[in-house]
Amino acid sequence: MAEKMALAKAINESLRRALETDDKVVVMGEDVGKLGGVFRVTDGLQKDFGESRVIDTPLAESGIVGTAIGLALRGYRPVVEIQFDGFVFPAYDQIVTQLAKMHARSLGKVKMPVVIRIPYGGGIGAVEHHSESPETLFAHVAGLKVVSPSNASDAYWMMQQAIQSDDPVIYFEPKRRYWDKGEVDPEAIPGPLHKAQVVREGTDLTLAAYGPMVKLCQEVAAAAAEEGKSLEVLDLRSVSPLDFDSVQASVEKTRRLVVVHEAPVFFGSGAEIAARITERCFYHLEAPVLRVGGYHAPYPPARLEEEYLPGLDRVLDAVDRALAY
Amino acid sequence: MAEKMALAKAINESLRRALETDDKVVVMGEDVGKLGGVFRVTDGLQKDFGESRVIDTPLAESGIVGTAIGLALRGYRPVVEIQFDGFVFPAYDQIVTQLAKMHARSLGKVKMPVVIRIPYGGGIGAVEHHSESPETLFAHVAGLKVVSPSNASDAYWMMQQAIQSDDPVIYFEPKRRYWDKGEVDPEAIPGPLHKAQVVREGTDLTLAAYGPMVKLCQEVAAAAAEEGKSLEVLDLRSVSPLDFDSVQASVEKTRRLVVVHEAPVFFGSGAEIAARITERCFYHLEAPVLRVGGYHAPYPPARLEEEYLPGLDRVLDAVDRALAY
Amino acid sequence: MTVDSSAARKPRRSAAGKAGTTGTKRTTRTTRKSTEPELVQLLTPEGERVKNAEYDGYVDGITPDELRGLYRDMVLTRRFDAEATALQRQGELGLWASLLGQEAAQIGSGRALRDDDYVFPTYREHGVAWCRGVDPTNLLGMFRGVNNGGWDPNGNNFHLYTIVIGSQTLHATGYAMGVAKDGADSAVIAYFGDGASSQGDVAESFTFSAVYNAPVVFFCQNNQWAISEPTEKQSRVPLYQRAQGFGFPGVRVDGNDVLACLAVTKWALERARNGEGPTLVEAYTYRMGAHTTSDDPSRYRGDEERLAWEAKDPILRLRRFLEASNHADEGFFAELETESEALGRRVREAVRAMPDPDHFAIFENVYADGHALVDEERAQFAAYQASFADAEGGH
Amino acid sequence: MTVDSSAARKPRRSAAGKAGTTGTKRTTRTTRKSTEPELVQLLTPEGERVKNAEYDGYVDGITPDELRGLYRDMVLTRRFDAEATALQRQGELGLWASLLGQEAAQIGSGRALRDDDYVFPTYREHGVAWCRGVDPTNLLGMFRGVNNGGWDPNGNNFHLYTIVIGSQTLHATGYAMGVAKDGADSAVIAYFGDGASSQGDVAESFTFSAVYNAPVVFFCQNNQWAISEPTEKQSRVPLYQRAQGFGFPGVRVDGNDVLACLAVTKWALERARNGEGPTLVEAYTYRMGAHTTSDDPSRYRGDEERLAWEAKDPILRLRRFLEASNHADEGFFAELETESEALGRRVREAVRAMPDPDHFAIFENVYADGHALVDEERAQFAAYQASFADAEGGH
Ligand SMILES: Cc1ncc(C[n+]2csc(CCOP(=O)(O)OP(=O)(O)O)c2C)c(N)n1
Ligand SMILES: Cc1ncc(C[n+]2csc(CCOP(=O)(O)OP(=O)(O)O)c2C)c(N)n1
Ligand SMILES: [Mg+2]
Ligand SMILES: [Mg+2]
Repeated sequence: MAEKMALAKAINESLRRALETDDKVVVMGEDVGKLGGVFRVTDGLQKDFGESRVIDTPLAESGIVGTAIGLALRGYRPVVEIQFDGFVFPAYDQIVTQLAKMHARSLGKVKMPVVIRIPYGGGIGAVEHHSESPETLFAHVAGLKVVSPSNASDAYWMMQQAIQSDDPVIYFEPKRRYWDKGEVDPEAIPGPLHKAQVVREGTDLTLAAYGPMVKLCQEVAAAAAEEGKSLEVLDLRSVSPLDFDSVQASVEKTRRLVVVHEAPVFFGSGAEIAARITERCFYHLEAPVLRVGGYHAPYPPARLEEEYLPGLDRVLDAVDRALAY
Repeated sequence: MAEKMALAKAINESLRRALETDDKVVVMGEDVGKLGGVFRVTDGLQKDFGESRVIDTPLAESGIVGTAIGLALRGYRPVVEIQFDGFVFPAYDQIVTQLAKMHARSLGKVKMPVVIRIPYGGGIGAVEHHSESPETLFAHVAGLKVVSPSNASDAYWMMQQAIQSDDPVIYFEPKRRYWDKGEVDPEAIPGPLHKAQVVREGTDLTLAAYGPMVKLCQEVAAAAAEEGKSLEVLDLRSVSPLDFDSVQASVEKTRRLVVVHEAPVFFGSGAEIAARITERCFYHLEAPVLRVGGYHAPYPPARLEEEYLPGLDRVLDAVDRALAY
Repeated sequence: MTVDSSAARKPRRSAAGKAGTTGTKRTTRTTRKSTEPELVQLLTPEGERVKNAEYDGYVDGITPDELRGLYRDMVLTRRFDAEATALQRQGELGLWASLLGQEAAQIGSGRALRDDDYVFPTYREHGVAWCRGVDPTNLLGMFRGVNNGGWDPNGNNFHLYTIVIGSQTLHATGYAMGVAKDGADSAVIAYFGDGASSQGDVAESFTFSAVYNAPVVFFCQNNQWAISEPTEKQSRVPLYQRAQGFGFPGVRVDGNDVLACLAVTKWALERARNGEGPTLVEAYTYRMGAHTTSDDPSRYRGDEERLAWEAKDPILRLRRFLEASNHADEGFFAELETESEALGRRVREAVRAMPDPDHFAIFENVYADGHALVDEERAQFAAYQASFADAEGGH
Repeated sequence: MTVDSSAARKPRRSAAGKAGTTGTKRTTRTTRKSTEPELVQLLTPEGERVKNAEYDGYVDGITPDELRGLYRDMVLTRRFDAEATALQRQGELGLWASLLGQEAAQIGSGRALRDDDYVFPTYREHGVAWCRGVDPTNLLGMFRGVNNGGWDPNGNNFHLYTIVIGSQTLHATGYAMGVAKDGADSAVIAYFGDGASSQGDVAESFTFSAVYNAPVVFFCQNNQWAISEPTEKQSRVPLYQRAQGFGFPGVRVDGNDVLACLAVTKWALERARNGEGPTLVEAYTYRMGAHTTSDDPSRYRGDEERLAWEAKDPILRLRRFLEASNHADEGFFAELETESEALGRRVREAVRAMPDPDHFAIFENVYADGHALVDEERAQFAAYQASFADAEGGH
């Protein structure tokens, strides 16, 4: 029975379901308890599941992730909240050196079913460190899986799947889409976690994106359609692994690809996608894979973010450039 | 007056010169004093410049970089040693969030002349965390510069330039080349820090690499020459900024490019180079840019590193594949 | 082994003794159900001056003028803070982190400083900024979203606000190491919160400062809350005790008592100048408002607590003392009221007049020495911007 | 506010008192020129048993058999360690981190544990591994370069070696939080070194374990050196004092006294089981050899220090006690010698027979649930490998 709800609420419902069905699931982070998190994603959970399932932690991200690893070793399945993208770095060592490598280090003897939730990206007019898109810095690291839903239904199901995964999953939440509503059907049968989805079919060019940029790409495609251009929009959903097969299939059809993300272009996801798709589709591509993303500059103060972030015009500009080849 | 010396010694000499000529330069890190560092790169410096210029620090990388930032704010020019690649992550937050962004945050009011030396890469049969190549994780971050010398002369001069730079420079030292000797002329006039160098001319294909892989690429080129193939070898020297102009110039001539690095291919430097060069040279490339690097797996135990690391055969294989287009 | 390096120096007064005393008294506290440990207080909430043998010496010579100055600082800081909160509500700022209730901790410590001392604040030290002479409107740029901290740190020896919790304590320590290297007798003060005390960086700054005997004062404003989390989520013993295990003294001061904060900070700074190394000051105070304008404290705390703390209000307390001691008359208070309103107005106008940054500011100052990619992207951006101008020009 | 949460429980004995006592005694230490603070010692270097009212109870019932067992553990551990050092010199291992000198700290603490307790070691806890029943040859895999830690942590409740300094203290804390959640009365022990005490992670583990009152023992082997840096580079006061500022007791034990290590660890474990939360034990000992086989200690320390510590050798000390108390005869020592040689032989043979890993192991276990890219790269690797086979086959 599908219900319409905001993306943030969908994650909340998904966490609730996980807490209900598996008593090894614990939710932990700063202010996740009474406050329900600064975005209310964990709203009401501590009230209903108690302080030992929904844990307010000391203000120390390395400690949060490090103890989550210990809890996982004890058989728990922690879902950790990092309050904002820019605050994940104190935990970076524990994530890349311990969390990511423990399964391999132990030759598979221990599992690391830890989910790290990170509200990420800009567009909400926030102060420094509250608008970053650091997915590259996790995708490069073997042992981690990196996903980012773009809509409420995916937010719900991908969280279920992330929690069920025996691997660590970095779950990037598109914070500026938290309030966007969509249908969520808790009885649906979801597709695989790491598979991309064509969210709009087209023939002239493929737009690939994930998380907050999917909606933008849909808007771009709609605008382009008015100009008679048929764009296919691919919601990648997963950054590691990347579903190159789906991108390839789309590009073999459209012969042109533009990748859009908020993170800086330099060393961003677009680079990996461009490199690999160019290799896979060398004879299919009519134009180089173009990338639209952030600049090689710190995320700017709020009053500049509109210029910094990929927007409708900038993506359309790239589309035009790609079509001009 | 050129002198032949090992790469490690060249860095040592360069540090010595910096300590002599600028009393604001300080060297700091774990075991850099009496021991002279685990690789003896700082050998003898504490003896000659004292404990307040060559500082043994507590065992805490975040503390080392964080206090180096404070010292820089006070007008010092700290050269920080991270003992091994895998131990930089506890300092990652201070590096990406503070060190990299301080100049921009202050609208240019404060400078961050901090050099972070990191012996990196594999091939020395070490235990876990002692063979990693994390350059991607720094290159993606605006505000940092990332360089890696491949030979003694560059090691000497690039360190001079890194210390003189008012920007933070991550200086990756190819540890398996520490003992390789080369000419160093302390009176030479060095080229710009961030410019690539053609270290072997060729016409059929360009091999681009930096740090420890340059020597390998030269060996590959020599082997290929025996088979009648003329490979150009480019020593990139700098990972951020990347000298795309030089790569482009080479590729416009050779029409084929293979990028080699030890770091995992997925989201590695090769991706950025492939994406951008494909865009710049779309009509010149006869083959997709191919990449040879580490696999998407934690750096393996020593007895597997030969299989994990790019070696002569694997690079030759990529060359053959590129030439087959 | 493990000899106390500070003991090797000649302290001007027995700082060590102080640490010892405090420590000895307190350690028993960790082992019994205590309500609240003692704190250094020179002014009661009722505005009565209480004697304190250890710290009186630091404020004995204070003049009525200086006392009124402290009062003025607190009132103007609170006024500025209220204006900023109002400006946020009006949409002129994106966010504001109010210092309401923490005026005494900030003014007391801020006024203990010398010009050549250096301050490393969090994001809430508006009162300290005031003491340093930073134009308050400069503080608003980052909250308005026009910059990430607009002032020159070296202009007033007041570093930029640091948002990522705890990081600045290491910068302060490094800066203090530099001061010591320079042979200067300046001191450094690092502000942080009760929540921040849990960050590894803060512990590392304790370690480094102790090992290098750096002239730094760690000034922790324990305002009882880290957003929604009470201090018990960070520590099960009083925070000032943290220092001792790193080899330097910690002291808890009534953070709503501006005189006590002044005295204790002076003592700590003196230790720093005298080569006795770091000191931890825990100013026990209260965040009377929300964490920031984005926060809703009603979700996690009741009114009673706030009411109890209101009775200990730092400004009221000094006013009572000033009045009882006849150090200030009605004229002073009335004049201050006028000055206060003028400040509010000035701030309001300055904020409203604050221009948006130039678009190209994105590419400025990313590097000091330039970076080829930034140049390339700036040029692309310029061309892209120009394409609109062309398009528009075409009409 | 800041009430000691452990005080709310009913301790079996006054651990709190102990913390207090220790603390009170020690705090004065930070404030005067002390040479070395007291440490808990039950056996003098000469092998004499000294009384200790606080800790005797933990070893009073120990049988001659158990004492000989401790001796045997230490001797075999040292033998194993020496063999590994030799194997490194012979090129069979890439590296070895010797525990020479730390046998008492490791065997004493290791034998205090119950089977259901869980151990988080550094990279040097070969003696603890021995106590847990981990086959010593299993420890050698990572030093030989065939794996990164070959044993099943849950096989003996002995986690993998952790090389990155300090990280495991947080894992131990999290694990202990899980134990508490499960309502089990197991305890967790985290080993770390004097150098590690500076890492932010270790401080954070103190904070988390105190706040959650987690049943964990922090066992710090202060072997005086972190590679080339003496402990003064990490702290200017004794390390055991660190705990108090986090709200739990710390105690320094003679780390070369296996009985004292056993007793103090038992006490700390008991606290954990009784819901009294974390304890810090600083075992004051000495790294008699190099940091690892790659290290050359002659660059940074003289011989006198080692000679002084050799006089306090942990094995010799227990032997003297066993002999003086007639708890062991010549036959025992002779038999142990034989067993020791056999162990050396077995280890030598096992290492030499250790096969290199399969090349495809690179791609194994990167993920538990698989990853498309790993599959793709594995397939490419297989094809690439096969191309050689083909080429060779072609001849
Ligand atoms: C590393 C990091 N984690 C999380 C946050 C989000 N955050 C901002 S303020 C705050 C609470 C800080 O509490 P405290 O240190 O007591 O200072 P206060 O705000 O009370 O002045 C948190 C969790 C942050 N800024 N940095
Ligand atoms: C984060 C990190 N930094 C640096 C190192 C390199 N390193 C290995 S052991 C060591 C010294 C450790 O000293 P201590 O904690 O006293 O343990 P010990 O080796 O004496 O047993 C160092 C610096 C490391 N392994 N991890
Ligand atoms: Mg607070
Ligand atoms: Mg040690």
